[in-house]
Amino acid sequence: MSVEFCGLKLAHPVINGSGTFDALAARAAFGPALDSEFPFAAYVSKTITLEPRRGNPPPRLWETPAGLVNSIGLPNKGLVCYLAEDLPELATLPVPVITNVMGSTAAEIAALVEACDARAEISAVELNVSCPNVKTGLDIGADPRQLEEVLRAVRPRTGKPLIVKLTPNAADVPACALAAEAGGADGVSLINTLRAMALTPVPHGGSSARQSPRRPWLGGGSGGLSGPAIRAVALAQVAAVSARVRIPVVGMGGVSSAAHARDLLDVGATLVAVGTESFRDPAAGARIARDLLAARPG
Amino acid sequence: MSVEFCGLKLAHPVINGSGTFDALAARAAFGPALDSEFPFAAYVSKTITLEPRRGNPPPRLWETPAGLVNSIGLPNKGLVCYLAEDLPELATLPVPVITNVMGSTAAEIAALVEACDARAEISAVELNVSCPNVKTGLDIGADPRQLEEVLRAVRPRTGKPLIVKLTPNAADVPACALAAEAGGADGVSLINTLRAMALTPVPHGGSSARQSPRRPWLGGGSGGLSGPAIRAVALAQVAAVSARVRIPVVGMGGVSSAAHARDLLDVGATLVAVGTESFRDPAAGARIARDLLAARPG
Amino acid sequence: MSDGPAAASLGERSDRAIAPFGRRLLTVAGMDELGAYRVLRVADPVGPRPDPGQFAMLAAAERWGGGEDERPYLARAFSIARWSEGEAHYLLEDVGPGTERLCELRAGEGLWALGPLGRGFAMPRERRRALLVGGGVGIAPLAILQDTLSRKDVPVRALLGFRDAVRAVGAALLDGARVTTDDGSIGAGGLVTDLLAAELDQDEHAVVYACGPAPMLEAVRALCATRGVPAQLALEAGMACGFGACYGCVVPRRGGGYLRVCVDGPVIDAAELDEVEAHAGAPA
Amino acid sequence: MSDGPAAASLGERSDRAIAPFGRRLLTVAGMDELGAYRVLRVADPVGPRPDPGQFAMLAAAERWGGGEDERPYLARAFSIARWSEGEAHYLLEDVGPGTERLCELRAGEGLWALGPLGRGFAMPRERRRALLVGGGVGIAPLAILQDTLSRKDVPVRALLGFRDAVRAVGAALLDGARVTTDDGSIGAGGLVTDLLAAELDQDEHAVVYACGPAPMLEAVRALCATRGVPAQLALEAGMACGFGACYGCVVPRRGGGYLRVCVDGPVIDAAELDEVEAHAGAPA
Ligand SMILES: Cc1cc2nc3c(=O)[nH]c(=O)nc-3n(C[C@H](O)[C@H](O)[C@H](O)COP(=O)(O)OP(=O)(O)OC[C@H]3O[C@@H](n4cnc5c(N)ncnc54)[C@H](O)[C@@H]3O)c2cc1C
Ligand SMILES: Cc1cc2nc3c(=O)[nH]c(=O)nc-3n(C[C@H](O)[C@H](O)[C@H](O)COP(=O)(O)OP(=O)(O)OC[C@H]3O[C@@H](n4cnc5c(N)ncnc54)[C@H](O)[C@@H]3O)c2cc1C
Ligand SMILES: Cc1cc2nc3c(=O)[nH]c(=O)nc-3n(C[C@H](O)[C@H](O)[C@H](O)COP(=O)(O)O)c2cc1C
Ligand SMILES: Cc1cc2nc3c(=O)[nH]c(=O)nc-3n(C[C@H](O)[C@H](O)[C@H](O)COP(=O)(O)O)c2cc1C
Ligand code: FES
Ligand code: FES
Repeated sequence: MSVEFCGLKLAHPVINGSGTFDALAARAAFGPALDSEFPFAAYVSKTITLEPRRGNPPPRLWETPAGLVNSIGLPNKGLVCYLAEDLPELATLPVPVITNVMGSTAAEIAALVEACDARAEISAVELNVSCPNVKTGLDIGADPRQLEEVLRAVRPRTGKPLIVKLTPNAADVPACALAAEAGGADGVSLINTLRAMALTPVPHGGSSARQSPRRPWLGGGSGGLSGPAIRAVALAQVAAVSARVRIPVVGMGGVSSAAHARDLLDVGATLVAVGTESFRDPAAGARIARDLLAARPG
Repeated sequence: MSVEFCGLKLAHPVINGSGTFDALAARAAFGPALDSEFPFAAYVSKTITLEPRRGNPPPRLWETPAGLVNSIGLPNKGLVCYLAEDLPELATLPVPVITNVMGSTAAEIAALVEACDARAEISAVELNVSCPNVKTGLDIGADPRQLEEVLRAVRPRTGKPLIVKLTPNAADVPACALAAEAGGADGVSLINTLRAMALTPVPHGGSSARQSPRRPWLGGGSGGLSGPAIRAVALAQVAAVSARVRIPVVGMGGVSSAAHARDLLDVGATLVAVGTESFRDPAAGARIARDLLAARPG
Repeated sequence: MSDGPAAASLGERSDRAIAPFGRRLLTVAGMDELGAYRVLRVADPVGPRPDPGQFAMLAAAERWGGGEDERPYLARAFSIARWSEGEAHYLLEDVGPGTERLCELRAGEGLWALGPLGRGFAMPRERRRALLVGGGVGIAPLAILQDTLSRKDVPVRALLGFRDAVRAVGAALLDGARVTTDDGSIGAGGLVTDLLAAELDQDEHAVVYACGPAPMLEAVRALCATRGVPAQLALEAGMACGFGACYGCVVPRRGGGYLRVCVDGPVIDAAELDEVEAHAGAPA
Repeated sequence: MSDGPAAASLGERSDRAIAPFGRRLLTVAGMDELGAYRVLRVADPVGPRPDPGQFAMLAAAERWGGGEDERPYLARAFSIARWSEGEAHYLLEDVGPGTERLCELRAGEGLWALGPLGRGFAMPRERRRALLVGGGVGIAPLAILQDTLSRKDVPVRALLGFRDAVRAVGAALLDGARVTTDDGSIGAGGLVTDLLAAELDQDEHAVVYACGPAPMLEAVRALCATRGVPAQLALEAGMACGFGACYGCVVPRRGGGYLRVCVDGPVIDAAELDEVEAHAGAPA
């Protein structure tokens, strides 16, 4: 069931969601088996920014009914260290590497994309446009016009496949996808996490009211919801986007079994990404790909 | 713990979400106990439109992890029959009646509001602005400018409290809340359901792949997600809106216990609405109000 | 609208059993095996005597959720199969995460219950013969109906169809039932509607009560319609609430609009339907 | 960054036990009561011998979810308290929906496990005396550490603090432990750090291994820092994955940035921390 995606030939349609699988940490934890049983058909890096980021203060996690709110804050070494230290190691993985980058201006994004373009180890670039516009505070990717402008400025900087990771926190996600396509994107991926928050928890059995007013639980103040809780929202957005754009779509959001992956493929996605489910089982991607294959019609 | 909301004096801060509790059907099912143990401090009607609506074809429900996707399609008798048949009966409830209305144009909404204004049995009017704009297809409530215009046209038609039920499917929900306030709204309520969908289910134990391609499960094609799955999203939106507007806020989304209600009150809501949890227990509102009271500080 | 005329046309049943307000925590008295099915016995000291055909919304008190696809979340609807002072019986078939969890319940465990809900079967006028037509787990409400009719000395004949022998064991829930199985392993073989046709040939004054998979209900409806035989059909539908709150459980009604199965039914007069909607039956 | 210098400074432990890739379905061998705690025994034929201080991510195979607030969803982290060919022991305290569910497991039931994970305790250089300081359920990793040190004939002294008598029963997990309780019901009373101070007065060449609530760990860190005693602290943190994927389990590191408790720890050299973060300890 090998698939072609933006010119990349992949062994199967299951990849990882950016920021949900650290292949280098996994190699240290699981040894050579990580490479011999690598669960994804391509590896998407966590989001890389121009400057290093420490990420948000803890706590960074909040468990919800069938979901997870995270406020990680995109910690990363910054472009230079990523390209110098991590990329050579990632290049030894048995699958193509897709590097996910984020910038808060077109110029920043262009610089990131250009730097990736210069590296043969990178097979494709994914733009995380869920980045707040410094002026409006809204995600760059939430405004179709703004998004198309950014793409027009960035597209010429690389011949590698350019995938836009759309934000779900928009009034009209298909319009954003069309803007990305018009701006020259080779593919779109969705959904990213839904804006969410949590307050300091209620002691087991006890009542919260006694300690109110209460502070936000997450060190970052608010965060993003992922996991099965958002599965039906993801399916709706992936279906709506796939119906409008001609470029291939990477569908994700709450996928924890082949049936959920099948749903996304059936509404038009070319690839499926697994995120939070990998936390429950690092081999989830392999299990899902295997079950998809086993259930393949014919 | 009686509360004042837009001039209404309520026994406690728990009301129902529009369309999630049919008081007349409940009276038939539970008899006089419904009135003597009425679970809400005010009763919000399901959404009423100018013309009668049959609603969407079945299936209308899809259960998700800790949530429900519904595609009911706002069935209702239409304004005239509602005012003639239902309102007199609703007026005998032991609590104030808030009538929720929806129109697809400012003129339609104005007509609905004016008709409600003429009826003493109605204590307040809630505008459901999650209605697709006939031209753009986007929710009227998703565009701040459009929303403010609508409010300016509608506001003069009634002296009763006017509550705007915001749509969560917007890029900037606080901006929409501010627009409603600027347009003259006395309060805002949120969140409504998140756009979602489902495909024809996988037979128990079996694999979906064999029957694909598959049709949407819901007769209406897509629907809206509610329940605990959206709790953390609701808390984030209610907190963000409460921080920006001066008018009172009705918070809802996944409330199934007093602790969840407490969370919404602690981030700034004046009232809390219970929706899907009432399906699991029609007396949920009373339980939540009781537990809130019991846990009240001091 | 769903809650207008329908309510009227079934008016003679409006003096129905009323549910206590709010779900109540009950204790499982026992769980018995019955072929492919389970019989769940629940101690219910406060609930009123239900009308035959009424149902309850049930959910395990502990760990309701975390099953396949992280479900169940909502309560599930089940016909009351039998009732004796303070104890209700339900017939369960494991078809998904909710029924699977309920089938695992053991004596002493907790159960949330709301009910009795909905409109049950109307008693036949002038003691006409009652033909009870059931398919699969849909036989459940016919058991309590048979109990009631027999107490009223109404002549009853039960005709039950099952997919296979292990399911046909469920027929023991009713007295003196004629049984057929799709695979012919037990009884006449073939469809239960064939048995019904034969019975109606004998006695065209009989009245029909049916519950089962949608295709069976539709066949019964069509047969009775052509023969002018009054029929009451106990429908099913996906339900979120069971008491008219969510408007999720609808089936198309004759003449347009929809009926809410939970409040306008689950027992619907066949005359109210053009046909039985594909989702409106019991698990096949 | 979290995965640079830290890895280096704990380098001499990099030949650590490696987990099989992917979670594996194991069978519960038994569940024993130990005062306020439970000891979960799990048959683990394939897992390698863990290093003392390593942990595993555990989730019940059936009905993981549907508890309080419809949780748990993610697996939970637990120190490996003991290991003998093919059987791992865990010490559990019920503090929420996940531990509550795990405490309900019975012999024969299924358990998902991933591990052993993380970096364990480094062995003391030149057989210096080892002081094992534990608080509450945090004593778990000290048990397997004591087993290992004893095998290596390293002199060991365990100092354990508990909130009350019913928790102090847990001290039986270690041999010859000195016990104190906050409420003074058992042992000296007062803080375990008082016992530690007394021991260090006797022997300033001892090395310290500690696991427990954050305030205890911070007190141990501060005490050892002032006395120049090397200390290894087994930290805790809310974890989504346990293998470095989510970046959720961080604690601030000395000199800026964060450490991932799951891969840079859970055992962290006290010298790496300015202080022990408030969330970084065991349930108090
Ligand atoms: C009035 C009434 C009386 C009933 N009486 C009985 C009885 O006496 N005995 C009995 O065994 N059953 C009875 N049922 C049927 C019973 O309620 C269902 O079998 C039960 O709800 C199934 O739940 P589940 O979780 O086990 O299966 P589900 O997984 O919910 O699947 C059941 C059906 O629902 C659909 N479905 C699948 N997934 C979903 C989803 N995610 N969301 C929504 N729908 C889905 C599919 O059509 C599937 O076949 C009755 C139903 C009604 C309405
Ligand atoms: C390396 C390591 C080793 C451990 N070893 C052991 C051990 O040997 N024995 C043992 O009993 N425990 C051990 N723990 C602690 C154990 O993992 C936790 O007690 C467990 O995860 C609690 O889960 P719960 O669902 O029972 O409780 P939760 O409800 O998850 O509550 C536990 C704590 O998490 C926070 N919390 C509350 N609600 C939420 C929420 N919704 N989302 C996120 N956080 C929340 C609160 O601070 C609460 O006190 C260890 C932890 C780590 C990291
Ligand atoms: C802990 C965590 C970290 C994430 N980090 C990133 C990131 O760095 N960049 C990005 O584009 N998306 C990030 N995501 C979003 C995921 O890639 C994915 O879009 C989302 O989680 C939905 O998929 P899921 O429900 O399968 O997890 C992160 C998600 C989680 C849970
Ligand atoms: C079955 C169903 C029907 C609904 N109908 C309406 C409606 O008619 N008008 C409206 O404004 N909101 C409607 N809602 C939205 C709810 O009022 C509420 O905003 C939403 O369900 C979130 O709250 P909850 O998670 O507590 O259910 C409906 C929700 C459900 C589940
Ligand atoms: S089940 Fe909710 S209205 Fe019938
Ligand atoms: S728990 Fe996920 S990185 Fe540590």
